[in-house]
Amino acid sequence: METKKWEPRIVAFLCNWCSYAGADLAGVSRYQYPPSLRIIRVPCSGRVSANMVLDALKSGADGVLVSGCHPGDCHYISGNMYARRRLALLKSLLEFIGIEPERFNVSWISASEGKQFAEVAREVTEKVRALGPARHLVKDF
Amino acid sequence: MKVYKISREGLDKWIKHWTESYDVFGPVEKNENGMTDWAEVKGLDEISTAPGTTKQPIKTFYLPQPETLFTFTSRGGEPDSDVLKETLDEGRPRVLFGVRPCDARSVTLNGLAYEEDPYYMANVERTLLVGVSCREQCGTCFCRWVGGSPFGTEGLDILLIETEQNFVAEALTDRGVSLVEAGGGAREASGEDLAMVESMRQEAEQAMSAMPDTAETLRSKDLMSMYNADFWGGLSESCINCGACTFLCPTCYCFDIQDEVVRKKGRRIRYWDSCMFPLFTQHASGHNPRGQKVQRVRNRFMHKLKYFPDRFGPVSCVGCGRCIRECPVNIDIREVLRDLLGVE
Amino acid sequence: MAAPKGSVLVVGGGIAGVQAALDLANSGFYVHLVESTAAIGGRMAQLDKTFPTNDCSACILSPKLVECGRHLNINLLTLSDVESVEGEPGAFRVVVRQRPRYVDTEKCLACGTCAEKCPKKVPDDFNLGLGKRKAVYLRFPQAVPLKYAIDPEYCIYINKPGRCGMCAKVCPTGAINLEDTEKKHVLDVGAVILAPGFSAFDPSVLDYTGYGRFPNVVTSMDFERLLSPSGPTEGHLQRPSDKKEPKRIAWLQCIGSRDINRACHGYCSSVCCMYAIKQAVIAREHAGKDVSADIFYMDMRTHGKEFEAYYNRASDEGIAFHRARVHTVSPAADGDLVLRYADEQGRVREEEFDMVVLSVGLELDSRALDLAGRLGVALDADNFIATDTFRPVVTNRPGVYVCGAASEPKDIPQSVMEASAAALEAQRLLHGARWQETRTKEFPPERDVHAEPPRIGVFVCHCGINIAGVVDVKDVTEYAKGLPGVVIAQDNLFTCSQDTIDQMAKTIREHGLNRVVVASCTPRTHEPLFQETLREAGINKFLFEMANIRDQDSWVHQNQPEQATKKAKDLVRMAVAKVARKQPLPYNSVPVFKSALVVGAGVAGMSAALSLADQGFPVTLVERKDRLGGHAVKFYRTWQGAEVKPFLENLSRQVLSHENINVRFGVTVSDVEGSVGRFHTTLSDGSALDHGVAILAVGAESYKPGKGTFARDASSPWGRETFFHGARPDVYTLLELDQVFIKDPSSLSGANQAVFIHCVGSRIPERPYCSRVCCTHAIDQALKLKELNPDMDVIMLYRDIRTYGQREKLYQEARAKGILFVRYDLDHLPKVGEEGGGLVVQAHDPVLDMDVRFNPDFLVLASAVRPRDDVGGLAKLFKCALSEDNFMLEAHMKLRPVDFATDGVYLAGLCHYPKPMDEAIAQAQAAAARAATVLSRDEVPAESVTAEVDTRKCTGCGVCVRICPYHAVSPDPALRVAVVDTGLCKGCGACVAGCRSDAITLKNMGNEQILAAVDAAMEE
Amino acid sequence: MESSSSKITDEIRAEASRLLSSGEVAAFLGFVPGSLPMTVRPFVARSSEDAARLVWNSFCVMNLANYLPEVLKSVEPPRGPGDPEPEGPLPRVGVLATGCWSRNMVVQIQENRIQRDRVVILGISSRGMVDRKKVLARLGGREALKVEEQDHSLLVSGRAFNEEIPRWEVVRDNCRSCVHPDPVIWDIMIGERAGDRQNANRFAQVEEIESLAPEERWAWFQEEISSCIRCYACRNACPLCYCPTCFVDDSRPQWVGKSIEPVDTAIFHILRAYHCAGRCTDCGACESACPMGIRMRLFTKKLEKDVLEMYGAEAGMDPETPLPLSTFSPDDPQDFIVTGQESPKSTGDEAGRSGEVSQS
Repeated sequence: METKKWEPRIVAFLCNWCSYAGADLAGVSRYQYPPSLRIIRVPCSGRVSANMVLDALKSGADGVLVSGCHPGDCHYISGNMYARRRLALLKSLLEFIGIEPERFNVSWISASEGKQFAEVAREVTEKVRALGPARHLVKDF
Repeated sequence: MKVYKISREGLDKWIKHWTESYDVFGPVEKNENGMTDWAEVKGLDEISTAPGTTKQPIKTFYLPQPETLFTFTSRGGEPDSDVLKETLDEGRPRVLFGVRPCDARSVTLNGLAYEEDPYYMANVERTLLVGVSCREQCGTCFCRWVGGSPFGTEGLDILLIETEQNFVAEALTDRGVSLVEAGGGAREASGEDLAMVESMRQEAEQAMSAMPDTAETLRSKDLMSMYNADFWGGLSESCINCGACTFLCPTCYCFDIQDEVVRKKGRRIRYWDSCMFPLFTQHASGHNPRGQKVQRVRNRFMHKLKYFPDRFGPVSCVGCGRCIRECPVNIDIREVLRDLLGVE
Repeated sequence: MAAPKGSVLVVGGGIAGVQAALDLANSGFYVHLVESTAAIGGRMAQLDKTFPTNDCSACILSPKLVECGRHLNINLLTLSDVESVEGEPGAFRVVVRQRPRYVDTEKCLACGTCAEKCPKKVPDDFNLGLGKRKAVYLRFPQAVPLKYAIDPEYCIYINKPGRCGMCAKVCPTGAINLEDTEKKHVLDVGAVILAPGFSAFDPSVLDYTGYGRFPNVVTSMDFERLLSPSGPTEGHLQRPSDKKEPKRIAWLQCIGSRDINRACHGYCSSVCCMYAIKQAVIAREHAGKDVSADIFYMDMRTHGKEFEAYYNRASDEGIAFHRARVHTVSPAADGDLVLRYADEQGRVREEEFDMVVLSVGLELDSRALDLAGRLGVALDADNFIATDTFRPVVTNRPGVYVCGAASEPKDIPQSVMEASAAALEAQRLLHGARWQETRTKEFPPERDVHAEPPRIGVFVCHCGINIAGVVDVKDVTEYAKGLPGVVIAQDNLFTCSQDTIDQMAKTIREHGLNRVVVASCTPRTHEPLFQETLREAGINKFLFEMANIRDQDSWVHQNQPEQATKKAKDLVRMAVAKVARKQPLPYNSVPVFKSALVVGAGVAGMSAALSLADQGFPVTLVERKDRLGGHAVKFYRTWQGAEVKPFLENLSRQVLSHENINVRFGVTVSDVEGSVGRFHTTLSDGSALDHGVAILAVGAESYKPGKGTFARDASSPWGRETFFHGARPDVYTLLELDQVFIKDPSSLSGANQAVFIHCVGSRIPERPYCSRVCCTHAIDQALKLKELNPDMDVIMLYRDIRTYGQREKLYQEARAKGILFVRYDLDHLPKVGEEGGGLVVQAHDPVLDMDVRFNPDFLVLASAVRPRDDVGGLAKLFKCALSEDNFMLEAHMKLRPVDFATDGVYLAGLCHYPKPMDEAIAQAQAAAARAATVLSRDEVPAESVTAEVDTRKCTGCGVCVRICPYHAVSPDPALRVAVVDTGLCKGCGACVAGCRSDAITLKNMGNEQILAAVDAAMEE
Repeated sequence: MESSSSKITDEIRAEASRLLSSGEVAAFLGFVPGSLPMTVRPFVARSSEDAARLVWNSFCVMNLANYLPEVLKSVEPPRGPGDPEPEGPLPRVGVLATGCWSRNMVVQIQENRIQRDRVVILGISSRGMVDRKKVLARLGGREALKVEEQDHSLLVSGRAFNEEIPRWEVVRDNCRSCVHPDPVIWDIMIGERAGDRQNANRFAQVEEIESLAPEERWAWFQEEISSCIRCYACRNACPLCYCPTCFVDDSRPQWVGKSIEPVDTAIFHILRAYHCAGRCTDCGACESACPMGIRMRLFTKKLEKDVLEMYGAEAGMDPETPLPLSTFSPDDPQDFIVTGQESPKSTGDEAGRSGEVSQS
C-alpha cells in the first residue's frame, strides 16, 4: 500500500566520496526511507555555497540537506571543514531571520553508513513534513 | 476648470465614496522618523498632513517594481511552451490623494518619454491625481528652479488648497470634475475664495527662490562644453554609485528587462535600473561605454538637465529634492545645476 | 633466458582470470584469455548478490567483463580449451582448440531472432538446468562477448544435417554458419596463468539429502539462479515443484565439505557459511519478511572482513541458526520436506520446510584436473592445484601460475587478490618485454558540439527487476521523451550489457546526439563505462550524466512504486537539465614518477617491494623500527608446516641487497603531498622523496589482554578479564607460545595439560570481527604440543572453529589426536582463576550441559589481531579511509581488495584485515601488480573537472588561494587575479563555494549545472 | 569652549596639509561639510588648500576605507591590464581611520585590496557618530534647518523651534555597541586613544531578536526589509562589497530576482550579510547610507556574534590572523549536525530496512 501523505521535497547535496556512497549503500542494503530526497551529487561538501542553499530554498525546496564526509575523512583533505564553518554561519543566519531550523540540515555520512543515511533521510523528512510546505523564501509568481 | 469648496468632513466623505469605485492611496506616516509614504487609505484621518514630499515618488504607480510584461512556460513538449503571453494590467482605477504638485508634474514629464508605452499609458489611464498645494517649503525643495510651482496643477485632476477653515478644490480635468461629483457635498467656490487662493499662490511662490527659464538656458548651451566641464571629476569622487537618488527620483524612469523562470514558469519583467550602476550600459561583449564612475555620474545629470530638455523641452527634474535629502554622501543636484548654468 | 615474450596466456574467464587479464593488459602485456564456455564471467556471473555488501553480482562484475571484452590488449578466445603448453618460462608455445560457435561474431547483432525461432528447447546450463534455453543461445543477458552460439549437442541441423536450419534462415545478418569448424590457435606467450575456477559439489551422491529425488531440494548454485533477476524465475522466488513461493526455507551447510566419509572432501569450502546467510537475507528480501530462514551448520565460519557483522545482523533480523547436522531429508505432503536432526544436546528433532537449500562445497572441475595433467601441474591431496606457502600463486611448473578457487576454495576478493598476484608473477618474469606486443587505442576524433543546441539521448535501465520491479521504466522512458532537448529515449533490460552499449554508440552517431543521460545505477561504478561509449561514438565523455534510479530510488522505496516512479522521473529530468548545460572538457594527464614508496617492512611490505623492484622500479621501503620482518619474526611456522625463520632470512637478504630497494629504518611518513604519479612524501627525519605510487603495509598488532583491561567498555561480556596474562608466566598469547617453540620447545614437554581459550578479544561488541587466523594457529600449536608430548591433554575452549579451506585438515588431525574441543558462548564464558599457585579454568560443556574444570599447566590465549592505533593517521595522510573496525578500507570489498579509493595508493597485509602469511604475500603481490599498472606508464590521466577563474570577476582577494587543499590556486601578481594549476586541481570545488564573487567555477560542476538540477528537481 | 570635534578638525587640517605639501601623500581622504545640516561629503584633498576645507564632526558616517582602492589607483601612473607593476614605490594616500574603519582596512589588506605601505593612516579614536535618522525622528517631522554640535549635545533649530538633544542618545547603534573605538593600525594618532570599551553590551540588539520565536523573527525580518527599494546604497557604502559583478547582477545563474518582491529582497539581504561574515567590522555605513531606514546591520551583527562565539575571531584585529571563512579548526563546533538519531522508528512502508520485521 502506498501511503498518501504530503511528501516534502528536499534537495540533498551529497559529496561524491562519502555521503553519496552512503546513500548508495543504503540502497544496496535496502534500507528504506521516504521518497522525499532529490539528491544532487557534488564533489565535496566544500563545494556547497550559501548561494546554492538559498537557491534551493528559493526554487521551492521544503528542506535542504548538505552531507559530507565526517570531519577528518574528507577525500579532499579539508573541504568539509570549510563547509562546516560556512554552513554553520548560514544556518545560524537563516534561523535568525526566522527560517525554521529544520529546513536546513547538515550531516556527516561516511561511505559505510548506509543505515545512518537512511536515518538522516527519515529524520530530515519527518521534521520538514511536520513543518508543512516551505513558504518563506520560495520564489513564485 | 471648475472650483469647489469643501469642508474637512466633506473631504473625508469624498474619500469614503471614492473607495467604492477606486483604490485610494495617500501619504501615510510610515515610521517614527516622520517620513511619509504611499499606502492605501479609507479615510482622511489616515492621511499625513506633514509638509514636504513622501519618501517615495508616485512613479511606483506608473512603473511598478517589477512590472510583468509577458508570461510563458518553458516545460518543453507542451504546445504553448516558450510562447510569450502579454499581460497588460488593466486593474481597478485608483486615486492618489495628496499628491504634491512637483510629483504630479513628473507624470507628465515621464509621459513624454513613455507616450507610446502601453503599460505606462494604461497606468496613466487608471490613475487619478488629487494634489495638495504646498504652504511650506523644505530646505531641499527647488521646484521653482525647474519650471514648477508649489501651487502647480500640471498632471493633476484636482488640486486642493487648504484655507483657514476649509479646502478649495480646483477640478482641473473632466476626470477631476467627475471625481468631485462622485464625492458629493461640494459647493462651488465663491469669488472670495478664488481671490484668497490666488493670493496664497502668489505668496507661496514668492517665498521660494526661483530660477526662470532654466530649461531654455540649458538647451541653449553647448553640449560638449557641458560634457567636458571639469567639475565632474570632483563631483563623482564622493559618489558611491548607489541608486538611492535615481530610485527615489520621480523622473528617473530607466528600466531593464529580464526573464525570470521558476520551476519552468516564466515571466518577462521590467524593473527599475539606474544609470549609477556599472551594469547599466554594459554590452554583452563585456565592453562598457560608461565603465567609469565619473561617466555615470555625469550621465545622470546630463540626461536630466541637457539631453532630455534638448529632446522634449523641459528639464527632467521637478525639484522635489529627494535626491539631495537621501544621498548618503550629500551630492546636491542644485550645485550641479548652478555649475552647469555657469558653463560657458 | 632469451628476450621473453610480451604476451600471457590466461586460462579461465571467471573473475580471477578477468582480473589477471586486466592487470596484465593494463601494465604493458598482451593477453590471450581462454574460456571454455561461450562467454566470460564464470561462476560470479551466475550469482545473484555478493556478500557482505549485497552488491548485485552482475552489476559489479559487468563493468569488468565489458572492459575485458573491449580491451585492445586482451584477445578473448571463448569455447576454447588449452591443448598443450610447451617450452620454457618466457617462451611457451600454446595450442588452443576453439570449438565452433556456428555464429559469426563479426556479424551477430544479438538480436535474438535465431533463438526465438529455434525449435529446440534444451536445459539451460547457465541456469543449472532449472530453466530452458534454445539450442542457439546467449549464455546470459550481460554476456561478453554478446554473441549467440549454437549448442552442437542439441542442434537439430548439426545432429541431422539437412533438417531444420531455421536459425540460418531467419538471421537478418547471415551470421549463422552451420558448417563452422574447430579452429586451432598456436600462441607464443611468456607465461601462463591458470584460473580455471571450481565446480560445485554434486550432492546426488549424498542420499540423505534427497537431492535429485525431491524437487524442492536444490543446491545453493540453483538457489542463486532462483534469486537472480536474469534467472529462470526472473528473480521471483519459487520452489521447483509447484512454483509456489516458499515460506519456510532451510539451508544445510557443509554439503560436500568437511566430510571425509561420504563426500571424500575433508576440507572446508570457506564460502558456504557466508553465502548461505546472504541467501537467507536476500530470500527474505525477495519473498517477504514472513519467510522463515533456518541455517543448519557445524561451525559458523564468518572469518572475513565485515563478515561477522553481517552474521550478527542476519541473526538480529530473525534468521535462525541451528548448530546441528541434519541426517535425513524426507518428503512430506505437497512437496514439503521434513528435516530430522539432532540438536546440540543430542535430542532428535523434526521440522518441516517448503524448500531445502544444500550449501554445496567447491571442488576442482574435472576438465581443470585434465588440464593440470596435460600441463604437468601438480595437485595437492585435495585435488586442488598445489602451491607453496610462501609463493602462493606459483605452481610446480616454472612460468605457470594459478589463482582463484583452483588452488583452494576461496571467496571472490581472495580470488581477485590472487589474480593480481598471478599477474605480478607474470610481470616479474616478463618485464623486459613490457609494451612489446601491445597495441594502443585510437578513439575517433570528437565532434565539436560547442555550437550545437543540446540533442540529448536518455537510456533508462530496467536492471532486470532491480529497477523495473519497483519503477515503471516504460513510463519514465515516455516521460523522458518530452523533456527539453531530448531527442530520443529508450529503455534497456541491462544498459551496461555489451549489446546495449554498442547500440548506444550507434544511436549517438545515428541521431547526432551530443549529450547522453543513463538512468540506471550509481555513477560511482558505471560512469566510466558509459563515458567510454561516448568517446567511441565521437563525443566528449563529459557530455554525460547519470540518474541514479536504482541505489537511490528503486532499492530504497521498494514498497512505494508510484512514488519511486515519480522520483525516477524527477531524477531523469534533473539529469537532463544538468547535462544540457555541460560542455566538453579536455583529457588531462600527469607524468608518472616511476618509483614506489612501500610503508612497512613486514612480510607484506618486503614482498611488495621486491615484487616491484624485480620489475626494475625503484622502491623506497620505509620501516618505523630498526629491523625487517615485522611480526613475522615471532612466528614459528605456517599452517602448512613451513618454518618462517628461513623464509624470512632469505626475504630480508634479498630486500637488503636489491639494487632497486632503498630501505629506510627508523622513520615514518610525516607528510604527503600530490597525487597518483607524483606523490611528494616527507619522512619523519625531514627527508623527502618523490614517488608515483604508494603501498601501505603497516601491519597490525596482537591484542594483549594483560595490558590494560580486556575491554574499554565495562559492558563487554568478558568484563575486565585479563586471564592473568602478563601477571603469570604460564599464560601465553599464541605469538608468545611460538616464541617458546622457537627458543625452548622442550620446556613444554613435561606439561600434562594445556588449555587454549579462543576468541580472546574477537567477536565481542567492542571488536566484533573475527580475527581469522587464531583458530588455525591455535590448533596447529595444539598439534605441536602433541608432537612434544603425545600424552599431554590439550583442551580447546572455542566458539566456532574456523579452520577454513584446507586448514580444516589440522582440525581433523587435532580431533584424531585426542585434542578436546569444548564450545563456549557469550552466555557461558570460561572463567580463569588461581588455585594453590596454579591455574584453574572452568567452562560449561554444552553437549553434556555441565560445568567442567581444568587445572592446566599453562593457558594459551588465542587473542585478537587488532588494527594499529596510528593507522588512521597514515591513512589520512594518503587520504584513505578506515573501516568501522579501524582496518584500512579498500576501494571495494569485493572487486578492488588492494586498491584504495585514492588513486595510486594500495594496501597489503594485516592493516587490511587479519590474515595468514600466504594471504598477506598474495595481497602484497597483488598490490604490486596494481601499482605496476601505474608505474609502467609514462603518464596517468589527471582530473578534467577542474576549477577555472573568470578573470573579469576575480578580485584577487586570495580566499581561494588560502582554501585550496592542493595548493592548486595561486595569485597572479601582475593581473591581481587567481590562477589554477589544472594538474594539481582535484576538482573539489571548495574554492568555488568560498568565492563571493562567483569568479571561480568548477567545469561542468558549476553553479549553472547544479542550479539547473535544483530547479528541475523542484518542477512539478 | 572648543569642541573635541573642532580640535580634531584642526589637527586633521594641519596633518593633511603637511602630508600633501611635503609630498608624503599624493591625496588625502577626508570629509568636507555637506549642503544640509548633519551631512558631510567624502572628499579627496590633493592640495593644502583642499586640506583646509576638511572637517571632522559627529556626522562622518561613511567609511572612508570604501574609497581607498579607487583613490590609490587614481594616484598611480596609468598602466594597461597585464602591464607589470611600475618600478619603485607608488604614491601614497592619506586617510582618516577610526577603530572600525582601520579594522576594515586590515581586512582589505588581507584581501589584497590595499597595500599597507601605501596608506598613511591618521588614527582617531571614535566617540561614536550621530544617526541623522534618530535626530529626525525626535523632531517628529519638523525640519532641522541648523544643527550645532557640542561635546555632549546637539543644538537643533528649525522654523520656530530650538532643541538640545543629548548626543549619546542619538549616536548610531553600531557606535553604541562598539568595543574597539581605537584604530588597530595607524601612522599618526590624532588625539588620545580611548582604549577598548569593556562594558558595552555589544550584542544586545541581536539577543533581543534571538529571543523571539521563529515566526516572530520572520515577521520582524519581513517588516525590517519591507521598504527596501534595492538601490544598493548599503552594498555600495560597504568597503567590503567590491565584487566586479555582484551576485545580484548575475543572470546565469540568477541567484536573486531584481525587483522588490519580498523573496528577492530577503535573499539579497541574506546573501549580502553572509558575504560579510567574518569580514564586517560593524562600521555602520550600510545602515547610514540606507535611504529607507532599514537596519540591515543587525544581520551582519548576528554573524559577527556567531563568528566570535564559535571561532573566537573578530574581523580586522590582526592582519596575520586568517579570515574566519578561509580557515578552520578541527574542533569547530558542530552541534547543528543532524545524525538521524531523532529519526522516527519504523513505521511501515518507508522505514527501516526491507526485511527487518522479525519472524512470525
